[in-house]
Amino acid sequence: MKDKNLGDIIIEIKKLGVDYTGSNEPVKAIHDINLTIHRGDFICVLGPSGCGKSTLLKVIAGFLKQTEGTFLMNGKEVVGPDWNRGVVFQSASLYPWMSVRKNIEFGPKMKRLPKKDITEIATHYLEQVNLLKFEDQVIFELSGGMKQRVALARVLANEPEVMLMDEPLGALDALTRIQMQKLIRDIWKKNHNTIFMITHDVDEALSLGTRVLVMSSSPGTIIKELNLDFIENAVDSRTGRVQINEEYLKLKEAILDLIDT
Amino acid sequence: MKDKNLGDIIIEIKKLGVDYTGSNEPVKAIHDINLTIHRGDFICVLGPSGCGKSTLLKVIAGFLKQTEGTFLMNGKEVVGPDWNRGVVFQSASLYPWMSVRKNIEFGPKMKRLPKKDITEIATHYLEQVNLLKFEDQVIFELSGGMKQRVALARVLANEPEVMLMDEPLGALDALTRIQMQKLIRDIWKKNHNTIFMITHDVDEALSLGTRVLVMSSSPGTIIKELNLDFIENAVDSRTGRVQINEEYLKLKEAILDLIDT
Amino acid sequence: GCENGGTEGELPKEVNIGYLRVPNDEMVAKTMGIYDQYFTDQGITCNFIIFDSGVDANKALASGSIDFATMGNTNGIIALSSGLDVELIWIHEVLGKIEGLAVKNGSNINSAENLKGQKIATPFASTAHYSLLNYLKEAGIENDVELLDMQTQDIVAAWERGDIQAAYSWQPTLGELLKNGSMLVSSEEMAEKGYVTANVCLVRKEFSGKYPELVANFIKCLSEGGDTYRRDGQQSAAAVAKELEITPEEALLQMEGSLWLTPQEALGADYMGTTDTPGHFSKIMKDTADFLQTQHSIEISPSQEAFDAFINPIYIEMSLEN
Amino acid sequence: MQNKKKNSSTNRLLTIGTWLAILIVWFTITKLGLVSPLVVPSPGAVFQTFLSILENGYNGRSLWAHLGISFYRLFVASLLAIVTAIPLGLLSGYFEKVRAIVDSIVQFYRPLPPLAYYVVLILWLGIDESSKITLLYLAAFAPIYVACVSAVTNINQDYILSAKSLGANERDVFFNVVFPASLPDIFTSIRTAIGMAYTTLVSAEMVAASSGIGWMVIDASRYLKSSVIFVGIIIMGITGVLIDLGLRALENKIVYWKGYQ
Amino acid sequence: MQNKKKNSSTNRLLTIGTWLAILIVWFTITKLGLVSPLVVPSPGAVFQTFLSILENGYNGRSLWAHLGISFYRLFVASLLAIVTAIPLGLLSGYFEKVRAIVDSIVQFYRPLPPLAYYVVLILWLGIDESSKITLLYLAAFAPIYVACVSAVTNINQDYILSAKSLGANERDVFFNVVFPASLPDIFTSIRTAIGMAYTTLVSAEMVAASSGIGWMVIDASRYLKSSVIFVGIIIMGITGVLIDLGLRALENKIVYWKGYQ
Ligand SMILES: Nc1ncnc2c1ncn2[C@@H]1O[C@H](COP(=O)(O)OP(=O)(O)OP(=O)(O)O)[C@@H](O)[C@H]1O
Ligand SMILES: Nc1ncnc2c1ncn2[C@@H]1O[C@H](COP(=O)(O)OP(=O)(O)OP(=O)(O)O)[C@@H](O)[C@H]1O
Ligand SMILES: [Mg+2]
Ligand SMILES: [Mg+2]
Repeated sequence: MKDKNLGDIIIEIKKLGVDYTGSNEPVKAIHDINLTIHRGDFICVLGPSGCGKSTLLKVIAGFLKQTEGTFLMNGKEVVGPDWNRGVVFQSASLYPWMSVRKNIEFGPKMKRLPKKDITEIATHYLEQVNLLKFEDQVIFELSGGMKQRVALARVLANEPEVMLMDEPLGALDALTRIQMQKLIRDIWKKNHNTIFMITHDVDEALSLGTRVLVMSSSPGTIIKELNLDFIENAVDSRTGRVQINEEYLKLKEAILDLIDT
Repeated sequence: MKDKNLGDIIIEIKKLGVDYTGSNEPVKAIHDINLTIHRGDFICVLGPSGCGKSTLLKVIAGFLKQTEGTFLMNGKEVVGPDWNRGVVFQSASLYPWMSVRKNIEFGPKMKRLPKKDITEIATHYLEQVNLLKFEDQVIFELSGGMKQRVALARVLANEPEVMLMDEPLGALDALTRIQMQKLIRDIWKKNHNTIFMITHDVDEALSLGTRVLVMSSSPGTIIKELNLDFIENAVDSRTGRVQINEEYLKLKEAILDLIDT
Repeated sequence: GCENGGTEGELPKEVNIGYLRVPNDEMVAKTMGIYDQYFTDQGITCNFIIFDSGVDANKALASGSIDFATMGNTNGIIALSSGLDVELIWIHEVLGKIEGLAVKNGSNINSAENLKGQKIATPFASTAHYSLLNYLKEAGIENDVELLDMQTQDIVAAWERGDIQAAYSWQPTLGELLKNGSMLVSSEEMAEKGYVTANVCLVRKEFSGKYPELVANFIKCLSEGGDTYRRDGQQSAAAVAKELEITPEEALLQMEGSLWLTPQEALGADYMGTTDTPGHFSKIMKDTADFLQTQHSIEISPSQEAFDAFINPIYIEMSLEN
Repeated sequence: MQNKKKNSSTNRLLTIGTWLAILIVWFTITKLGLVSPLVVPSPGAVFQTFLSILENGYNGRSLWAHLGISFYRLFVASLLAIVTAIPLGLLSGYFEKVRAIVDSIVQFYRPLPPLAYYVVLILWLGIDESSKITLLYLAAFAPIYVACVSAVTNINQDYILSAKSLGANERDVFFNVVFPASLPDIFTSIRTAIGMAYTTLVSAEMVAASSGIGWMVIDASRYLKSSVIFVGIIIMGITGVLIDLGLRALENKIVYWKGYQ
Repeated sequence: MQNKKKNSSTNRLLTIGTWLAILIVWFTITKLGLVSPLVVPSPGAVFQTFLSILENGYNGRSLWAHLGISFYRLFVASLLAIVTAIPLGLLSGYFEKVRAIVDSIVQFYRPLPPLAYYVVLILWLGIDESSKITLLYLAAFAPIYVACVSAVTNINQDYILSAKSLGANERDVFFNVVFPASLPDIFTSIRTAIGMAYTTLVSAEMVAASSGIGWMVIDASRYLKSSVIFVGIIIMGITGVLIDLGLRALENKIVYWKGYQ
């Protein structure tokens, strides 16, 4: 673990909980969540299925209102989704009626930026995700990995303060996944984004996150936090694969034991 | 690698190739495949996306006719799908209009077994996949892992000579996946099935297969075959996780290098 | 009434009779139970089927669904012209004031001249349509008006709304129109000019060939209905009024608006004539047919001989024999 | 979230308010004599007429007899359509050759206005129930047939393939897989079909009828009994909605797995 | 696979064969005089009539004028339905309150047979084009409205959420996401709607018309001109199929992404 100098606090979550009131009795999805997100953090969240990872992300995104506790962004209450917190879903949820470029230009357009800036921003991020060649393609002709790259560029183009990702690579095959991890890692290193990412792959969390949160279910809450630096040091930069060492293996085993109960 | 005594030959594939003739020019999906499957083999197939893994499986299942080469099962040509080769798909493709038990009884019923036998067989395999408690449940109320267990039991109930699986665990989260791997491993050890399984997860292939085939794309063919015994020896039986050692790590790196080109 | 009681096994189980909802001899016969004594008492069920006009009755004849049908003579011509295997056996009534061209009060239409540029509604293919066309032709304005094809109920609706100022229709809707309108011309006047229209009765030849006595009996029913009316108009009006859902007074008024024939009159030279000498009605039908042909309403106008054969008075003669 | 319940009761109030408003407007304009009672009869008159028809019937037949005969026609026609269109549609979907023969005929007659071919039907079949029922039957046939064809062609191919791998022959597949898998679509189409037949009811009862709720409206319009027309329309509207509700309940019961395929 | 092309040409032959067979049967039964020409006119007579109508028109109007006026009615009504039903339907789908007001009214009138309320329309609007067009309009309105509501309520929630996260306000979401996302369903419903209006054409032209292809059939049936009825039906069948083909082509062009959502 490294001693790192923390960035400014962007998000502060205290004693946060969410109850779902469906047709039946209320379901306590998450409970007593305490979390502070600093600028530049790459947070990876692990936990068994149904432990409330997505619920937490939805609250941060502004899609869902917490039923208890406080959630402040830059010291202010959040009332709904806005462009400060960009979201990447597992299924890319790109707009099939727009070309690749139009999808990426969507955010800047909604911000009513001048036409010239919109084009420039889109071009810049198309380059960053290596899709400039495909800018005029329709969405449904892209492969799964390409779609996630567009989704990533779409959020990046908005330059949000925090990027939220809910299992963004969950639907990709192992190889594409490793390539995408490398891409995300490179972008994070270059742009110094703040990222909050849910994953179910321990290797992914370990190889990307500067902070790994482990959640347990019933009640869904954070039971462990790890500060890591594999993302910066222990990566084989040619292939983008994490160099596995003793420390890594021990950590992985520990996390698996933690979840698997 | 171990020196193993091979079972009888069940399937013999020689110089097999498949061309897809779509609306455009024909696509050569696989080419010059040579493969012999022995009774008791647990074959895992790895390869980049689109290299023709599913195509090969479809030919073996009888869903697709090869355009060149020969494919014999027990010395005879295969004319179409039949119960000797059971298939598990990535999406479980269970029948939602049937209960868990009815799904599992489907195969034996199609074979016109006596009612008593059908019930017995279903109960036996329901037990084997730990779903006896859920036998009357409807399919859409099951979790992803449970669905795949039903799909597995459905194929097992037919006691086919070969089980073919196309990324059966691809849609599951990491933890459920490890549990399912343990289940498949246990069943294989107990029933001595012959399994041909496609996966995109190198760890999965290494921890399950007695033989791992690596395919390359364009043309899709087998470029490497490994004989392994991690499944029998190097498994931490309590958690069902593979005990990682130097040999394992070296093999994994080698395979990743092989695919990633 | 039936003489060949010995051959009852050959009698049909039921006869199907298509009728119009107008106050005529058939309606009297139906509502006063006259059919019972000739048909029902012999074990033959009479099915009465209402038609709005001869149009649907012709289709029903074509498909063999009905044996007898009442309709305007224009529809009789259509039946003959399109090759239906039927014959005309009776004239229910010669249309008089029961049909007419109504114009709305306050529309300032007082003569044929004033109709220029107006919309005039009438049910196409009806006797009213025929009379209207001839009226317009006589006045020389057939190309200066717009004719609208409307069923009688729609005519009243359009009239009430003020969409149309003139319509050629028949009772009972004509009465509705005349509540705030006046009659410019009636079919009675048109008949005087030679454009006779009538409601006639058709029978399928397949039926009449098999059961000529029944057809004669059918005519007996009709003529008895006519006799009843002539004997006591009030009583008949009261009987039909109930079925027509109008007052007996209205019914009587409407009944008086047309000319009902006795069998003897029907066999006269002015109408159907006898089996040996065809009457004038055949000529009227031919003229009407020729006119309809010039209107392209029918493709071929049958020959005079065809009409002579079509109008078959033999059953009236039979009905008078015993 | 918590407002769901409150929302739905506001909405119910809004719906009730809408109908109340319609009633009030109706009442006011007739009360003030803004329009002739022939054009819009007063609510009171319509209600009076309803009571009188309920008590005395219409044209010598009770209201129940009119409704009864209409529903008899509707029921027989729909039943005939169901038992013929489902097998024909499924066969058409499953066997291309059957489709090549049947499809173009259905596609040709489907857009035809029923009144256009009603004339021909009367010439062919007469004025009895048979032509009326045939008209309704033809209106109901096409939607079911078309839905069956598309249901079968869109069927999840894995369902069929896995059935074959489990030992099912063509017959088994047809009855045990194709049919149940198409059921949800078939059910939706039955609702459409009965709706279509219901819409055609007045046309069918327009010629040579003297009974039926549709005939009642036609007959009333012949004599400009506006209040009877309104009674008829309101009864038809309500029964139409009730029929659909009933079918929907049946649907939820029989094809409970709908939406989970 | 390789037989696809051969299959589709056999199928085309089968379809052509079917129609030829129908033609031959038709020809034979009329030639042999098995049925009266009134009930089934001979193909020759129908063709003769067609030529004569083509040359001389019908009732003093050319065939093109009849077709023209019918299509004018159809076109105006459909256009009105499109421009009113789409916004109302989308709003109803998006805002529960609008739905609470509008939905029950549409649900009430939707199952009503057009002929039942046509009388009322005539009383209200008169006998001119307006009542005819309103009748067709009402027939076309309901399918589009219902489809819009269901399209919006079934919209992928991620589309809306991600738009909001990209900075879109409610208005942006409605025009940039809800509308295009509903377009494929809207298009299907427009096809249904025009079909419904087409089906109602004869009813509309039954009253107070003396032009239109529907009126031609009605008028011909009055004079028992079977061959004209057949000509009318065949023309309507063919134009009905052509309209649908045209709309389908338009659909493929405009909502090319259909099926990829
Ligand atoms: N809309 C909802 N209404 C009611 N309960 C819900 C709703 N969404 C989620 N839940 C419940 O809340 C709990 C947490 O769900 P959530 O989706 O946040 O889990 P998760 O950790 O994201 O799971 P996964 O790894 O499977 O995505 C679960 O028990 C789930 O059943
Ligand atoms: N029905 C088809 N028609 C034409 N080409 C096809 C068809 N199915 C597959 N292909 C092509 O054949 C090649 C092999 O496809 P296949 O599905 O067997 O690959 P795969 O190894 O299973 O890929 P994945 O890992 O993504 O499942 C691909 O290039 C694919 O585009
Ligand atoms: Mg989740
Ligand atoms: Mg595959």
